[in-house]
Amino acid sequence: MVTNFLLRALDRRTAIVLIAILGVGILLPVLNLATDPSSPFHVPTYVLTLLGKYLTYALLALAVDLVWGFCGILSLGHAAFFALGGYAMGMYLMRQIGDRGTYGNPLLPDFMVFLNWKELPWFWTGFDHFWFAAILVLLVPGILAFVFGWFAFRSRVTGVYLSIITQAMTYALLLAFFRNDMGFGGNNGLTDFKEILGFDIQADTTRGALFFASALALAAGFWICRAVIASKFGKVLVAVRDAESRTRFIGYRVEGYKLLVWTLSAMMAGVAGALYVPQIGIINPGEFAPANSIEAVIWVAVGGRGTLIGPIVGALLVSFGKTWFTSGMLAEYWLFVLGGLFVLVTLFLPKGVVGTFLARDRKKPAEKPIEDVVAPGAVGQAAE
Amino acid sequence: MTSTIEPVAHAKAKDSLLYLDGVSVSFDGFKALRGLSLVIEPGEMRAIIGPNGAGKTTMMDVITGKTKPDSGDVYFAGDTDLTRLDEAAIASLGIGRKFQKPTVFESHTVWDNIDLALAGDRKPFATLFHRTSQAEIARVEEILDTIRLTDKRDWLAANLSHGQKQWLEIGMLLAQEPKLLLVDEPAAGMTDAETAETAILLQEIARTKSVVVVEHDMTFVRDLGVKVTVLHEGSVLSEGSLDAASADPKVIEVYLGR
Amino acid sequence: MLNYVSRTIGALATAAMIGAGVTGAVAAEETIKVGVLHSLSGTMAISETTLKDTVLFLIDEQNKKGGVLGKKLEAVVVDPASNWPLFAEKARELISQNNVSVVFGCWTSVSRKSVLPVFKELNSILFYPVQYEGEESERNVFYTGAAPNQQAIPAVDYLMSEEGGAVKRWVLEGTDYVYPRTTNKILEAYLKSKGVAAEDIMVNYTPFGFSDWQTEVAAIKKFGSAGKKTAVVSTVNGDANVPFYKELGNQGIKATDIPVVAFSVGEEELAGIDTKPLVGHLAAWNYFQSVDTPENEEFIKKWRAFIGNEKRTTNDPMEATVIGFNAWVKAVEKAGTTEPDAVIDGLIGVSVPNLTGGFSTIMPNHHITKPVYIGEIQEDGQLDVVWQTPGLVVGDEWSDYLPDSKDLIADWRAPMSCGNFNVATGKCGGKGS
Amino acid sequence: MVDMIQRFKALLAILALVLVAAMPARADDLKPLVDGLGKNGYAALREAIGALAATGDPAVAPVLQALGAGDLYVRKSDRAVFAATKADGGFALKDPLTGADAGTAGSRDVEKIRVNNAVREAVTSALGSLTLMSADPAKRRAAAADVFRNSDPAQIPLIDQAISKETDAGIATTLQMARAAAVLKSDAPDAEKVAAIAALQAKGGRDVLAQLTAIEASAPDGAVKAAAQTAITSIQGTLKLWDGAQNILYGISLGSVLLLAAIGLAITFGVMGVINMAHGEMVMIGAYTTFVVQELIRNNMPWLFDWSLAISLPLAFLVAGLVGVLIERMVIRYLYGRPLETLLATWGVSLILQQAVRTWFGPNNREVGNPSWMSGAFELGNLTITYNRMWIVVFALVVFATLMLVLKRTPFGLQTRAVTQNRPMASSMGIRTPWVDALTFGLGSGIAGIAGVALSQIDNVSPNLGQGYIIDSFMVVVFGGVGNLWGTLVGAFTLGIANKFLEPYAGAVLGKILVLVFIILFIQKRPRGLFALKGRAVEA
Repeated sequence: MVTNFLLRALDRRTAIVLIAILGVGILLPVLNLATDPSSPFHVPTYVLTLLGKYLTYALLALAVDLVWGFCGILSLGHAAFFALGGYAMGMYLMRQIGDRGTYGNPLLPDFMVFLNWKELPWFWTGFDHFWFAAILVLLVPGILAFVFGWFAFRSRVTGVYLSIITQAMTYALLLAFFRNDMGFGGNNGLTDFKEILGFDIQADTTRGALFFASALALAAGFWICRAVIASKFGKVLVAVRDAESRTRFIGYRVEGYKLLVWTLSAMMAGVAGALYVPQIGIINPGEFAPANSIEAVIWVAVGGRGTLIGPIVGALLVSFGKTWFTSGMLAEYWLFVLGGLFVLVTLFLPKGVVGTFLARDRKKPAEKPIEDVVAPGAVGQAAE
Repeated sequence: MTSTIEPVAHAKAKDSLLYLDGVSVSFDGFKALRGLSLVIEPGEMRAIIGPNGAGKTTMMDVITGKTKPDSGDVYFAGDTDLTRLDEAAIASLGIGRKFQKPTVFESHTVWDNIDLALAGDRKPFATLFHRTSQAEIARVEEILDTIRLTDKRDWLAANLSHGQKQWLEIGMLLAQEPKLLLVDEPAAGMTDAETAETAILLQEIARTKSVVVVEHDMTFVRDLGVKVTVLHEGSVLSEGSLDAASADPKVIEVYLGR
Repeated sequence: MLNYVSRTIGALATAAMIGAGVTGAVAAEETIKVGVLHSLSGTMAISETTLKDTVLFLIDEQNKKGGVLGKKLEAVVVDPASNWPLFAEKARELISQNNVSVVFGCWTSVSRKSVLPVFKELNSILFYPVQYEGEESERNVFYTGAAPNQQAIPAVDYLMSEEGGAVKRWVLEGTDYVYPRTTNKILEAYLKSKGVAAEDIMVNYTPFGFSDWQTEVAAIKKFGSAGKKTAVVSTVNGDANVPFYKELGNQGIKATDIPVVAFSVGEEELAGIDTKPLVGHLAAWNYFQSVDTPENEEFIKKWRAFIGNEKRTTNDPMEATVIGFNAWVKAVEKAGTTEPDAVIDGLIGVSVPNLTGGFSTIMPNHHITKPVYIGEIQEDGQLDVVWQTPGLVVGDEWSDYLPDSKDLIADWRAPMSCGNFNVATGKCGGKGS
Repeated sequence: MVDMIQRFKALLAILALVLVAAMPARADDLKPLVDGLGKNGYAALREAIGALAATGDPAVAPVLQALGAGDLYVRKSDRAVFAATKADGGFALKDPLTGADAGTAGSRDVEKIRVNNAVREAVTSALGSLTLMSADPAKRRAAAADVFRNSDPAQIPLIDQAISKETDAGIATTLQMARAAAVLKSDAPDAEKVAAIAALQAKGGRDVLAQLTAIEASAPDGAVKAAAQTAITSIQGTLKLWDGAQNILYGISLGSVLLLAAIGLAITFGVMGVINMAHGEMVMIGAYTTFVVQELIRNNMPWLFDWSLAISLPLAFLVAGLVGVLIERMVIRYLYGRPLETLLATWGVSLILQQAVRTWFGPNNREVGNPSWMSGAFELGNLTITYNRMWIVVFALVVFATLMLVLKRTPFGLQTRAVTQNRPMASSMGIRTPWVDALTFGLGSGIAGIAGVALSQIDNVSPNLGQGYIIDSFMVVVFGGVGNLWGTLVGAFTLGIANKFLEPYAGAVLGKILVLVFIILFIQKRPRGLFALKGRAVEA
């Protein structure tokens, strides 16, 4: 059933995107490892880690787009799921340090040692095993999303209200993880990782593998999203986005649909976070900041919500802009640029870069089904 | 379930398709419905008229589960208490609703609109792995034919004209295969020709289903030629044929008296 | 269809190329590049922008003197935007793309923790100019700010002394992050070792940017009304200080009743407060703008001329930056190269004048020697020194008052070359047993 | 050491008593004593202060005051002590006793006499005994309070003398208390001490508690210890009740801050439906306006300082309002009906405004002072009420009431409500809806601006100011119910009080988390807030 579900979505276009993502995922690490630094084809490690980070951002953007672009749920709290996935991975990486921490304590991570913790809190058990952490990477964001969504969607909290309480959720988590008493390392978070699955985390080969894993996750995410959107389920999502009460009146229990896609999206964000952490080398409560969630939404808006390519393009473009602008003397202007980008995109490119691109390709009234593009006006309606 | 009142209600509601008794709804002190009672028989078509604020839309909201009444009974098909169900459950029971302003899924194609409304398993996982069967395709085509939109099947619903959207919405209702249709001002904003055709379409539908039509347009109501209920300030003012109702002095006073 | 996909990929590829190209351009070799890694936007800009300016000022001064090794210094400024992971990314960019010889940067501990692996992996040098919780000594990092024993412990000593008020009861008030947590752990152990009873110590934490201090200040008042002389040791961070002090002033907690000694409040922070009600509250640092020495006077004059503001304050992290910068220059000139390994080895033992009339020396544990000053807040927002340590204090990276670190020492000279050598077991790597 | 000081103080007080009646010594005799202040070391300094106080000569008071203020300097060449003020290139010297000009000195020729808290305390104590019989009742009151705080047994005769001369009942009571407290520390018979404890218990309060706890801890078992214990329990019981009241008060104060921050948002978000993420920056603009006004006043007309807030209010309203109108005209008007997109666009605007302020004013905090009428606190029973918090509560309520009046009673308010309820209808009735939109948004922003004036009194004035309030503001509006100003009022105070009751038990962080979780759950129960509008109009 699942195979069928996936294969059905594998049209030519999807296949090309998948091949492209995987191609980049293989090519860049190979160019990094196999070419000499002096070669014009050499990809420096710096670029590889940077792009690896972008890929995880792209996956997060895809997750945001799945709920916002296709179901009209504007989440201002997706960074929470991203960060929770990151923490699950970070906890595994912390356990891998073993007795190589600064205090050489075989049992406790450094931050617990100098705060005089005597034993490992119960919720750290199991993180010695990769499989356990991998499951929790999916489960923790998934369960949080499920519980949160179960309450929120059943009570029909929608639109702006939902956005604001998702923000409250991530803000509450931010404050909670800041607390040193919680046992997650407080403001410093988790850092000083050494190994993942026995491989040196700083080795170029490991970086290459992580880069490929990120590309693979992005491709898988893209494929799953594509399959979801192409199914009847996906059509119901768009129906919910466009006219929620109409969908109810033809007999769909909307909360179930929202809950399922919301949970799926949270799990995707969790995976993104889990891949982000080993490449960045640190996870701390700052990742829960409401501003991070809003930035993820911006990626989607810039790229084009309601298209699956859009969020990927948006995440890459904005992140690249950020990297470029925060170097050198332009630094002071970065916030002007980012702020201006938000304003201009909402005003002049409501469909985002990719959305506008696609709309230009199809000027005349559509003669064939269009699943990818949001009709003008539809989104506004979905908002309330 | 075994309170003392319910059996009585059941007894009265037993033979009807839709049974409303003493339904009251208020919003912040404003009483939208006050003790409204209404019975629709199986296979009946009923027109509901009344001035603005008479409570027509609120009545529809109560029946379809959007609004919970403060007091009163609402039963469907004899013994199903609608006040305990949500919109989706009520829709699955076989009550379809058409809004005053045509509401279709604008970014879906005409085909998908009908396909979504098609009776079937509406659980999320079922739709996720759903594969459209030949029977379903045939059924959609049949409905497209009925609502005269076969040639526009691949159009986005957003690009349809107002009248076409009305029809598409009716088509979606048909696809739901309801036992009872609630239709809110189906002729609003239509040309005369479209209005007449809509009346014919509704009559066709009414052959197999019960239909409640809320309408302002008296010509249209006359075209339908069915029993009429006049609402005023949240309760029934008069009931009977259109001619009888319009002869009712209370109705005349409400409509012309001020 | 294919069309737009290929176009998208094209765009991506171009972006990647530009990314690689812009930052990967090989530096022209006639300058020595110096990285500046301080937040210029976001919440930390408030503190860190000044340090960026300080480095630019020092580079300017150095170039006027002819640069280093006959080459001009060139600043490479990046903005990690108060975003900790971005610190790591920017550090990597500075070292591997811009080929800087040294980096001056970071303020918060978490930003330092974030960049640490990068400096270790790419073997470069970071000068960290802010007081911090200690419990760290890395080969690639030089800590020119105060360790707890260069700030917290002398301050408590002073308050316990007769002339400091003979304080018997202590409130440890901090922001909930690692620096206050560790400092308070150390202080608690220290106070207990001095015979202070557990019930005479109150510890409380508040979040970052906390602004409603009514309850906390009332609790301090209450704690202070137990008939013993009480003092507050404040490790409250950043923005939260202004509302804290405003509330203290308004609730009438005078320094003569319950003095507050702060480790994160300097001239810069006080510039945002009306200090009249705060006169007599204390701060412990290794430098105050008010320290009356010719070196300091000259520094302030030049700094103000450089920044073009006759009222611009100076503060302790700035002095730490100055010391770090001058030490690096000296070590590079001694080594005759900017090669990190040579400079790292050469830095140990380098002694440069500080701004308070003495010398600061880089010790084998990569911390430095500093005098400790206790200052009282004056009406004009300056801190007047009321007490100072008789000599220089060596920064102690591993606190003697924490059970797990009391056996550890750091010595980066050969043959030990270890940041966490356990004297009890004689092993490097911190292993206690 | 402590003992020695005690004994020394006793000696001083006796000397003071003896000398009070004696003829004032001449300035020449005092001069060596004043120069004694120039000796090195705090202990020596305190001794010198004691010697000066022992003269009992009122002429000494200004010298001690100058010392306390840190204005005394020693000339390095002859160790003579002067009151010095900064003059160009050096210092202008004055004789501290007579105030006569004593020439100038270079900045390296003189050395400031270092004053620390212990010295300052000695100064206050000395001044207290010197001014206990001053003609000025305010000075006497302060002196009496100082004497109470020091509660030095050696001062009992002095206090007795002061009591006998005191005419002001309030000061006399304080002196009685001071005497009781001093008696407790003396070696008076137990009966007298028990009576003193009873007197102190009757006064109650935290400072008495402090005195009693110290006595209780040091007294040997017996009547005194028992009496002290009972008194402590009784006072603690009373204080516990007061603590509850204090929490409510703190809650109201926090609530008023939340109300101020949220009330502008209640208009732009609640009434107009615009999710204005730049709302916090409007508050920030108001605060910076206050800074600019105060800066101008400081530099040009310092006597106006106490009026600075009154002047800032209209200006902040105008500046923030104008920025609001600009934002509405340039961005928001294109986005009506797309609330989630206004969220994104205004977030962008907020980033731009933050960075603009950072670029103009620098990233550092800016000093905004409290005018004198907003400084300090007063006691109400055992409650400490700070003036700035009290005025902010009053101010928040006034702003709220004014806004209510504007919306309910003015033509503009009528038009606003008309436009927000039914735009096409309002427009067809001749209301210029674009203007009403712009002005309403301007009103909301302007109110945020004047909130900024108030918040500048308790918080940092920095580019990050607004960010600290934005989430809380949204919580208040959503919790209270969108579109209902009363809801905002009740919401703000409820959250404020809830927060302050949680804080002592859960701590500030956990308290805040609990409040957030509560709001999240509450929204599930009542998706449209506390004071939700029901009915079709809302859902249409």
